[in-house]
Amino acid sequence: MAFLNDETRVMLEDSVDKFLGAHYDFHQRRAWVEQEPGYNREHWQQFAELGWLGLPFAERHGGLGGDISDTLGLMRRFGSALVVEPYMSVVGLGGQAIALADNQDAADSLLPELVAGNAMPVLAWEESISRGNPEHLATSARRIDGGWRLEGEKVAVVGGDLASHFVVSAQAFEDDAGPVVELFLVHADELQVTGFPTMDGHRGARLTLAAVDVDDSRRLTRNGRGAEVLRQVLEQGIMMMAAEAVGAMQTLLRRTLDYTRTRRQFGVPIASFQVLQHRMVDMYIAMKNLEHLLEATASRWDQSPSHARDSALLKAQLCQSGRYVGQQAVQLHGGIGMTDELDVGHYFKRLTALGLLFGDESYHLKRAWAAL
Amino acid sequence: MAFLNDETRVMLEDSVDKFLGAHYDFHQRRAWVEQEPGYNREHWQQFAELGWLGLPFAERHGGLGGDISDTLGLMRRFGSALVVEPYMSVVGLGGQAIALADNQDAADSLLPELVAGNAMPVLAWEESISRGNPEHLATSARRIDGGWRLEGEKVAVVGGDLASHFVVSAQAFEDDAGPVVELFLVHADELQVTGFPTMDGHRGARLTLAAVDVDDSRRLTRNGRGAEVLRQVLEQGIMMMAAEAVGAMQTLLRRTLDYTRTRRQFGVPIASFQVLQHRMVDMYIAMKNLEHLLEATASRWDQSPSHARDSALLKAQLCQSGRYVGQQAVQLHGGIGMTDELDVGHYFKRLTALGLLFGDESYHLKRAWAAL
Amino acid sequence: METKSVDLQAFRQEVRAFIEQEADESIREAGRKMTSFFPPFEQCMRWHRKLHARGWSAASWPEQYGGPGWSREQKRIFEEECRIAGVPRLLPQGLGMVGPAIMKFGTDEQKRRFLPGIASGEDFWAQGYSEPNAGSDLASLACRAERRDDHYVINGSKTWTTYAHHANRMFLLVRTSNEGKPQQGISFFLIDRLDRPGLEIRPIIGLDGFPEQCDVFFDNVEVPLDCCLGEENQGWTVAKYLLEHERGGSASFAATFGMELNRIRERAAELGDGFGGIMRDDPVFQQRFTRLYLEVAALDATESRFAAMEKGSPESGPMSSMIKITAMETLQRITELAVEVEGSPTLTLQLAALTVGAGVAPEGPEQALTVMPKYLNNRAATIFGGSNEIQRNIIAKMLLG
Amino acid sequence: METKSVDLQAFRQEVRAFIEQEADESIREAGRKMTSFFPPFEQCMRWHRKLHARGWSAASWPEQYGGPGWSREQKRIFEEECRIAGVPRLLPQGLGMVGPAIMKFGTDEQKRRFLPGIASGEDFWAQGYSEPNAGSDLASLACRAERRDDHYVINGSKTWTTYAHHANRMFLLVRTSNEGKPQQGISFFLIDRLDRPGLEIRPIIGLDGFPEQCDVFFDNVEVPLDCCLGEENQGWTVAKYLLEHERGGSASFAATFGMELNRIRERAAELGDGFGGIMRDDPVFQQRFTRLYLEVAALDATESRFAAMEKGSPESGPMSSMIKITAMETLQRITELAVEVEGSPTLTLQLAALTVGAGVAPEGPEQALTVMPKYLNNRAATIFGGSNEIQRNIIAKMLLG
Repeated sequence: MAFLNDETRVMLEDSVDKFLGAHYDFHQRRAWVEQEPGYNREHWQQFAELGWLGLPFAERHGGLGGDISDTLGLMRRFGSALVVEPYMSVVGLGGQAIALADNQDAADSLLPELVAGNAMPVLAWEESISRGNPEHLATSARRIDGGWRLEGEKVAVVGGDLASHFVVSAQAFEDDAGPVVELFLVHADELQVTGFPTMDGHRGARLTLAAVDVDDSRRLTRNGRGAEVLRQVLEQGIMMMAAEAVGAMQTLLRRTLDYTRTRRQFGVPIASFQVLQHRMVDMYIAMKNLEHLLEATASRWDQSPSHARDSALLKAQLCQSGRYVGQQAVQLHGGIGMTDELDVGHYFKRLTALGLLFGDESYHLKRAWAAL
Repeated sequence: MAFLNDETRVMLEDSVDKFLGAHYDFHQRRAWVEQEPGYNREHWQQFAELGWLGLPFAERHGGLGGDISDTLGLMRRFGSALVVEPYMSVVGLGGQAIALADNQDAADSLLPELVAGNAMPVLAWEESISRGNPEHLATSARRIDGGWRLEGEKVAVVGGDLASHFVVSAQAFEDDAGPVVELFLVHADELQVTGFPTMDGHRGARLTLAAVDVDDSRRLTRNGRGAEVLRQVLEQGIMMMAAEAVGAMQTLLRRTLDYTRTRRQFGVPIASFQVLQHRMVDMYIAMKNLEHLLEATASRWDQSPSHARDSALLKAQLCQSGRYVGQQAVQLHGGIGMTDELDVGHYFKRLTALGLLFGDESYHLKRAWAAL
Repeated sequence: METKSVDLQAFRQEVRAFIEQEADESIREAGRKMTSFFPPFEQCMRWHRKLHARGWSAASWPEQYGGPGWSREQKRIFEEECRIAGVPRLLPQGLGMVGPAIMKFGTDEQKRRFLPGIASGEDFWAQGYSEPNAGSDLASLACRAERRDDHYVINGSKTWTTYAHHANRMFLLVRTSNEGKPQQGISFFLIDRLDRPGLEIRPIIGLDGFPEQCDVFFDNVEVPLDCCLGEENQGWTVAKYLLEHERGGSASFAATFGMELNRIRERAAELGDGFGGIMRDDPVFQQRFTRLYLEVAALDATESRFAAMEKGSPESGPMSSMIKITAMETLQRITELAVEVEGSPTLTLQLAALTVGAGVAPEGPEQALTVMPKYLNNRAATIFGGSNEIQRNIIAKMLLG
Repeated sequence: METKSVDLQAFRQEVRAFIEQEADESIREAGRKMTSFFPPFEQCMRWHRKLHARGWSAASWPEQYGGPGWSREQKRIFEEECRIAGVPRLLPQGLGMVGPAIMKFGTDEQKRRFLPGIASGEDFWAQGYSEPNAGSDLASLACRAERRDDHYVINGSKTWTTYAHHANRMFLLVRTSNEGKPQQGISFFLIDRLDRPGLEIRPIIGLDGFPEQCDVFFDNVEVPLDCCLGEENQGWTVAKYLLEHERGGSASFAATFGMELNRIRERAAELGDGFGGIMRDDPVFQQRFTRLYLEVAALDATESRFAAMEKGSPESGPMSSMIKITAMETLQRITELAVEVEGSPTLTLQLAALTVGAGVAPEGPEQALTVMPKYLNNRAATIFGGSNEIQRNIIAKMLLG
């Protein structure tokens, strides 16, 4: 992988800070969220122009060839500004799945389109039985003449409402050896998409695949490598979520510090109450724990791309830290923290969603134990 | 069961308060603990004279016929004063096991001796594999001519160092139907007792039963009723422990409140720090939770003597409350709380021991789930 | 003894039959779709009026004001049957708060004017305590009323007034004097009409996307002098009485939480654990569930103790604070577990499906519908009604003297 | 690169061989029987002197004062091998605390007199900071020294001075002036002999039944004027430097805790769960264990970040407080889990079996021997060295400015 040179990296970070500072007002965000398509389409084009959509992809696909830490830097800033554009869904999950899979033709045709802001492939792996485990799925792919027939249902497809394509995981029955997990590429108009807004201002969908037939060119992985690709993509996804969470927590902590310094009760700023001070210290510690663990995980990811334990621990920490910081930010803001009008509640809800997506704390602690 | 009339009850409570107030100095206690037999033998005689040793037993055995709430009132006061005499071991466990078992002759001969302060029967049920579960044991009782041969090892026998008799649980092989749990009476000189002091100032023992032969008159239960008797005795024992813990926590909380009001740091009493105030509030809540749950459990015990769930929950609450109150009392006392010289550390250690005895929190939560 | 127990059995049957017959589908739907302390308004008030028609709306009121004259046992049975049937709890602002305050401090005229409408459900009272700059700190109230001839003029604002946008009446605390201690210049007002000029109500959208609380603004709002409950400047006494009445409450949190836990356990038996097994069989779930069950058992024991305690005894204040602390924290942990048990389907925002009577089917499992809004809304449980930090301060004061 | 990695391999072999040969059974026994931050004294100092004979005692000291001149990697390898072999950690008072302070603030004469004895292990220094009425609040120190002619006269007392009953030297903070801010009148003294008239040391028995801390009393104790490290009344500067040096430390808590966790997991594979199974297979145990494992992983990440951070940068103070908070609380939870895993055998009091060299076999399993004393002693982890409450105050100050 070609890493960004220092100059490009600084330019990138600069462009992100500038863009978000100039364009990402919380009150405008509420308007984008409430209208179709649930985000600002102009932003997406600007993301493309600024090169962000190509950040992790190879140069031959029009990308910048950045490494994971570049992506994490971006996600942290997105978390800070509560960015609602489906960057993780499209670039981090859908795009990465295609990039890591075995189908070069598909990658060559779709990734440049993604990078240009035209195609929005989204990963559809979760099912009502999976609860975080990508290898526990019921969607099936059965051989038909010259292709595959997909049947099943996918839930909680983040960004699914906006997708142009889906990368769908399925139990593929190829020979007598029993099914293996493979990935398939499906166009959004080939299956039934039930879209809905989610509580964190994003969009999601349920997909129904009732005898969706695709030809062999849509098969993205071979020899059961779908499971491995999913694992890698989700592990990267968890790092991206953690980075976003760190950014959100930084903002939340800052908001809480500012609010408690201004808000007065019993004649003094409430920041003068030791109990609240220590609460904010524990928020700080929770945030730092995730930040440091993410840093350590990302540095080891560079060295070896398989780290089931690290990523499971990271997600568990994300659940713990996100919950604590989110809940306490609301608590310390009091009533005003419970309103839709203040951004604090929206950060809290986003952290809640990040905790629930891709398996909860208990699931990941089990996964980590198994990998100790 | 004949309950105490109100007058007797008031007299009893009065006598306990008076005795402990007059005789139970913490520094003297340290001397008793460090010398043989590890408690004050004169106290034991006074306990007998004051009727305390007979409190729960029938009048025909020389007892007062008190009910569980009388015993709990006594135990609470014992907990408050950190009483080290083996009341729970002898009266609550050993004596109760004999009283609830099926062997009238044994009860008629031994209980009056216990009540008089002469005999000290102690219950030996725990084994290295049992971890709280009285039905998970390896000690065996096999039929020999006219009696039984006992083999096995008992550990953590509380008060075992001081016992005159042991009530020993064993897997009895009577017929072909497979073993059932029964209780047997063994004299202290019939088996090997390895006594030791425990970290809470009490005494314990490990018992080795290498082919201990007893005749049929020593069999205390029949038809596998040993398990049921054990259950009842341990459930009562858990209530007694909870009462003792409530008493200990009351004292600890009082000590902590007093200390923080006097101790100054940064020019003010440390009780003025809100973080410590809330910590003490949480100690209070933890104590009250146990106190209230004990009250509710005891009131239902009167109505029905089988309540596996209630007692499991009570023990789990004891573990939680005792740990929190004990740890925080030490923390809030700072360095001085870490010393042998101050009573605070001894209350903490006693609460630690009460938490560990008869199965820990995780065990009892499992037991409670199974009985929900 | 015999006769009495037969009576109670019969009473229970009577209650059950009444609920069976009178609680129609939309009332039950409102019960199912409760996502905060406060049930959906319209259906709840309709149920209130139905109960009133049967003489049962004001269960704990004295008979002279329209109470049914039930024994404690009967009240318990009535509550139990309502809980089991899942009908909405009646709103407490009138029946549990201002009503008892009027009984205790009101003039005969005030009692005559206001109590019947509360009992019948014709009126709904909003509670105006909090202000933008006085949350848990009532002593620093700024909303003020000045006497002018034969009326008061109110200026200022109130916030977190539940369902004010549905209310036709309002009780509130206003500053009527700046002399003496801050608490001494407060009066307790009863406002008989909310369509008075200068009075504006603006709903606040909550974390779940629905309005429940409101801001209320007073711009030279005129109210008659007889709107004062108790003496002028003595509103603190009324408020304190009412707070104690509210905090301890007669409602059993433990019983309600127990039902929530049952529901979670039932769902755990239906959902997988992600590894091919059933969640109910997962020992980690079991341990966490049982911990919460224990919390509820301890709360239940504390509530029993509190119920048996004399109101106004030295321990009853701290004990009611303890109940507020432990109940609200337990509630939050229960809602948290419920979210984790249902998992990612709870992320779907379902404003339409949550609206009673809209006839919109939920996306995903029906049982997951209310789980996330409950989690979000109940973050307020440790904030409103005196935050848990304030409750701990109260107990600390008692402990440290 | 090649050469260097070969060197490190060879270095590791060299360290391992040295430990293998020189760490005799009683030194290893002392390592096994550590029940607090401080290993058994005699064996630890003997190991210190053996290391010194090889030139390895002062691993992080500059070569000019007797350091071995190791790279960071070498130090890490050395520590790792020591940890794996289970030899006692060297006592920090000299090597990690007063030694570096002398290097930074000492006169040439002080360096010449004191540093060699610290490096060699000939001297042991006690630390006199805390006082009966000044625990975490050093500014209110009362132990005072007055200048009289050519010496100071010290009066007052110190407490929680670890191993003072074994020490021949002592560094302490004394008040030398009452002017200015309370912190300004404090001086940092080096006492070269503890057999001075008027100086009395009384061991304090701890919760585990052993003496580790001491009270030290000064009754007109005379010390020479040149005992002052740094300038008179500027002791706070020295103390602050030293505190930061101490708190962040170079020791990796995470690595040590990881070994403790491994030990617990091994034991869980040997012990039953009370229901016929093995504790290691109990998902409740696994979840709890993994939670702690995660805490240690996060601590490890924080320690790495801290190690790479410039000392004295604005975040390094709060970060060292964060490490103290999280490490000590994690340590306490680990000791708590260890107790529960071993269960009731940990209740046995085993003073004799815990005494290194006494040759007394433990009652019950060997692995359970140190578990309870560790739990008890480590209650102090959140008290001494600036309680966790104080550490949180420090971070709060940074956050709130």
